Amino acid sequence: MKFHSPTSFAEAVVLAQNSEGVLRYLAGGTDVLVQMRAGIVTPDELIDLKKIPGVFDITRTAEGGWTIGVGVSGAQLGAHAELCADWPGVVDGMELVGSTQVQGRATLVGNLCNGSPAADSVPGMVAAGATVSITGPEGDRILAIEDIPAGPGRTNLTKGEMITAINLPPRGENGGDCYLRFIPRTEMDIAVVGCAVNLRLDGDTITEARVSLGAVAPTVLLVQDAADAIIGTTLDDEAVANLMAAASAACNPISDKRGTIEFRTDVAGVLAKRAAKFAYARAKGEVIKGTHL
Amino acid sequence: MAKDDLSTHLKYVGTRPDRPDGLDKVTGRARYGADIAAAGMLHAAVVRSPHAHARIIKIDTSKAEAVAGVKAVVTRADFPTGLTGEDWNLQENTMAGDKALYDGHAVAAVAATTSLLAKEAAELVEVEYEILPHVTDVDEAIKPDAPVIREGAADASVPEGMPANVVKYMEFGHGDIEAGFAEADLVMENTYKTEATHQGYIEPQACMGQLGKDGKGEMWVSTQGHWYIRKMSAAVLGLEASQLRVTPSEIGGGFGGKTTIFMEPLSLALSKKAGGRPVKIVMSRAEVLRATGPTASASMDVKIGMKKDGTLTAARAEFRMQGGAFPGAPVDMALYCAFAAYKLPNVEHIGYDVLANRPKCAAYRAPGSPMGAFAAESLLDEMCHKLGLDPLEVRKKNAVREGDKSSYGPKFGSIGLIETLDALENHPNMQAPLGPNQGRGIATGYWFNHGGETSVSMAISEDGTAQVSVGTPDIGGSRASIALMTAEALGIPYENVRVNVVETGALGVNEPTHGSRATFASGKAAVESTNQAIAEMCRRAAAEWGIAPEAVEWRDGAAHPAGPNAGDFPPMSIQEIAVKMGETGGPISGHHEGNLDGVGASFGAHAVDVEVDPETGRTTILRYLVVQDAGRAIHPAYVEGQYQGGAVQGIGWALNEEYIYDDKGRLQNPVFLDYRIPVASDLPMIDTVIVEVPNPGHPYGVRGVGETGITPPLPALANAIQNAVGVRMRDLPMSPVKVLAAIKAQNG
Amino acid sequence: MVKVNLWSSLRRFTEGKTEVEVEATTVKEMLDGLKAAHPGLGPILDAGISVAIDGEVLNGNLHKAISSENEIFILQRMKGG
Amino acid sequence: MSKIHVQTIVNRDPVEFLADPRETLLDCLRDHLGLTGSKEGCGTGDCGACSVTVDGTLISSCLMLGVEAGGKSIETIEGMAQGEDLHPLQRKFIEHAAFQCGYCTPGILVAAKNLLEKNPSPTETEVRYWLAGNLCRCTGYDKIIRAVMDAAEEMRGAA
Repeated sequence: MKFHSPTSFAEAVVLAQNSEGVLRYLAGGTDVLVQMRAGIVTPDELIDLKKIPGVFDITRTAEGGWTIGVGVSGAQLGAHAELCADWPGVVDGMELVGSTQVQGRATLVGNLCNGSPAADSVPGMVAAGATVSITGPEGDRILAIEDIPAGPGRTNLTKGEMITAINLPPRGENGGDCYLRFIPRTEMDIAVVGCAVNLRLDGDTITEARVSLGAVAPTVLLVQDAADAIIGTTLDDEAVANLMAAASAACNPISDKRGTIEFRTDVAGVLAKRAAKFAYARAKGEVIKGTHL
Repeated sequence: MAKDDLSTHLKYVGTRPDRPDGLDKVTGRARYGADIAAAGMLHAAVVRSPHAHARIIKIDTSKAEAVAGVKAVVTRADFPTGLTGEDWNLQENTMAGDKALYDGHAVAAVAATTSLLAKEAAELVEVEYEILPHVTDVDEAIKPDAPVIREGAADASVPEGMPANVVKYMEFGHGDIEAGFAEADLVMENTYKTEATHQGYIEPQACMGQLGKDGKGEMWVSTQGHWYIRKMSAAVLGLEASQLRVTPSEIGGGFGGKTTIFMEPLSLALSKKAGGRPVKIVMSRAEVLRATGPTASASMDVKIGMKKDGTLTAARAEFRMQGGAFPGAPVDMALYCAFAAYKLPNVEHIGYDVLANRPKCAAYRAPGSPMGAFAAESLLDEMCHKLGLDPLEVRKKNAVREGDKSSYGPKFGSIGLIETLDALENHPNMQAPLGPNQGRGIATGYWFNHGGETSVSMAISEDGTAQVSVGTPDIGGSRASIALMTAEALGIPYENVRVNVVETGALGVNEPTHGSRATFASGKAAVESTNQAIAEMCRRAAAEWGIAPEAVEWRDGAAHPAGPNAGDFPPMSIQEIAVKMGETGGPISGHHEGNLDGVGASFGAHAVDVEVDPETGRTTILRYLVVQDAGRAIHPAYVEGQYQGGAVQGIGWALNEEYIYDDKGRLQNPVFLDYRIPVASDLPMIDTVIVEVPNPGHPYGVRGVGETGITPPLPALANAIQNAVGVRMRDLPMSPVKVLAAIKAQNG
Repeated sequence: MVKVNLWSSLRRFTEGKTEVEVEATTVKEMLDGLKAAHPGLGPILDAGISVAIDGEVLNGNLHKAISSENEIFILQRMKGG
Repeated sequence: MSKIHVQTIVNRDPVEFLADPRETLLDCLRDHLGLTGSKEGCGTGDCGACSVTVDGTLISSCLMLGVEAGGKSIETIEGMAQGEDLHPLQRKFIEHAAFQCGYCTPGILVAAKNLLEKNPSPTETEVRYWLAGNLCRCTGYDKIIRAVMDAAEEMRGAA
């Protein structure tokens, strides 16, 4: 196995383009090392992105959004007060990945590029309307988060392409988001179902909403019907019922060792309801802390 | 001295001093199985079958052997032939012969200069398999047309005509079962299932073995019992046991799973082939879960007859268990324990030990008892519901007392079930208010405990301190409890006693730290040894004073004249005697060995409050209470630790732990990510009450406390869930997926 | 004479009896007596069993003295975790 | 396969070793530096027995490559006591009988120390969630949590 530590993305792109055999990038490494250990993947080349200047930065953009480097760990995100205030759902999603120890290393980009439909940080980013900046042999491009995963374990990045940063839009006024997941224990499990809701209010009425579901389809879903069920409402009982029905209807899950089709479909609705209520309260200005709501 | 008088005179027993090995274990200094290194040491990797059941057509090791740095490759061809009985089972499990019998069964092993190299070489071993039909579920395996795992494996207990995978069969009971049911006002019968669980010790199996051409060898190993490792390894490899010296490392948990061999003999076989270089083998977590002993899975029919007032009239249990591809599922113990808490005039038990394509089961904390309790204590609770009776009152009404005939036959000696149930009833947790979707469940549990083969030596040092050599590895503080008892007997400070766990060359045979026996058996033998040393010190004092040895008594760490008639001498302290022992006859020591009797059984009762989320099926534990009869708690903090740890293992078994096989018979969850043992945030504090009904068979009243605690959580949680949301779970684990499905079914 | 209680499925080796009497003063004599009187029990007893004497379950202890005063049960071999 | 020379700081001392790029930091600590206090329980970041801090951040050393350690400052269980003086957490773990087999103990101590450095007054719930990635199979966690809370209280008093 060859180990590379490029000091610029340009250098990394050249290394990636010229790589032979199985290539893996090392951001936090918390997925790659597990796969190596289990013998699922034995990379021929490993490119460590953490020596590239700026990859550990969290910066406020001119528009009021955020740019997050590819090396930023969950622990770093959680410690960033302003980011947490803007996008608690996104940060919570990331902080639910693995243990405190995993948080010390795991990154948003790694969680995204691992391509798991159950990735905890992805629904929050999708609901937030986040994008990724990509560089590659053909130049730079920007893609929506939901366009990165191509299926379990696969992404839409081409050979030599890599993500250079995550971009979160400005939070703006009267907005709130929340990510909830269901696991059998209280910690340390892969999501059986995950749901993120991001919304904006005008008075008591929801004017914008994005609802995203994890672990209920081959990729994380952005569910327009679920958003439509609550837009224009005050999240009254009828809207909640419609939201639950729309979330469950969007599910196309499998039965596996972690959950059944029926369970995932039912609980998707339940989580959508609960996440929407917390997002609504946050949009109202309530401070609701915690990833175990 | 009567036991009650004894307790008032105890100075050290019952206190909570720092454990002697505490410092080593908080500084990282303690050496566990994988922490060893030796000059010239090689590292091994094991090739394992990816198939649940397959004939091994051919193994080609040539490519692996050709790798530079590879020093040895072994297969079953390197083992002696002609073994029988359990020795053959152990050999067959250590390394597959004609067939791979489960996913993860070892088929070859490689030793190389580094572990990375060993793993690479292992991948070059080519094994040609003919895949055979497999079966992993016990109810499937017992069907007449199930794939046959091994022809002719049944023992003499199995009558003609039973399905081929039944390898052991038993019936026992007493009274007239049909008359008993006829007498009842309510008879109920249900089927209960438990899935296999793993002991889940955090330290994977690890050892370093060295064996020369002359048949002399050594092993360093993480084990509950190094004499067992010696005997089994010697048997599997055809060695002389005494030529193999086995030293136990510190052990990172065992819970029964480290009472037998898995890969340990491979280190010796590889070493011998590699010119006697030491070979280290460290299992990965996936290897531990796929190929070391989990417990059995069970399918259990239970039928109980009860009168309107709660009196039990009859009970019947028919249990089927698979313990992997070898005999040994603890169906017998499960049946013995199922109804042990209750007086039963009429009872019948039937048991089947069934082979399946799974790893060979190993003991796991009160082997069998949790399954039996889940079935019996669940049905008992269902019947209390039906008759509108208080489940605690019904248990007290039927509870066994000393002298009662047990459900499994013999009468009980001294036991403390009633005292335990009373203590449970009086605990404040039983009065805590419960809200919506919350429920309380109680259940009892039983374990026999065990004495077993034990050999202990102790010696007085020149400065009047004492050292004790025991053969039971310290897993949960037994050095501390044995030191406390020795200090008590000698009348010297706890800090002046050092307890050492010694290797196989230093003592006679010791059974492992199993059967809740370390504090009972090694402790009892340490006290007997100490009494010998005390007798000798009294003799030395008597000689100094010129009086008869019988006129000297020992108390407070000194020899005293036994009374005014014995003479007027100032006490002679242990230090005074010890400092000149070289001139008064030489070393002063004591030794005791035997197959120790006097064992006292331990009953426990648990109460758990849960809240069930009716929308997700998730069970949250609000409070948990363990009450158990310890006989006497020597070091109460470690007794509480056994109660708490046992309870939480039972909680894991009840709620989330399970072996999940796919349709090819491959284990789907051989990682801690998906083999879900409880984590810190899953739990509240675990409240404990230590009941002390002293065991007359032990000098300080010890019963042994290690195992009973794992048993009650399984039924207690099922009972609590029913009280919370009305659904009765009869199939473990009671995972959210299953509980939600049950809630939905109930709601129509 | 000691009275020995067997588990009931062993009655197919003992002409239907689950309680049998043998002449014995030790556990070993009892087991030998059982095998002599009921040869079908041999493989079962040799495979490993425990003996409960007055409620205490023991492995081994072949030379332990027993008498007609004792309550004796043959049980499956005890194991522990 | 060529090895990479790594220079780093472990427990405040400069060290160097040659690492195969496939070796984890845990492998390097144990096999190249003889620091066997950090344990492997799973190799997949699920058990926490290999917990160390790298530049003050708590990580699982089985999920970091040894070759990534260059230029970092690593703290392991072996660096927790100052000479013979135990850290309050170490003392409290002995006093509370907060371990049985002791195998998970080094990782839990390292993780708990990191928690108390960040949050000197954690609630029971905060301690439980912080330590959720440190599996213990012996104790049921009760005495571990009590020991951490008690150590925190003592350290607050001493501060």
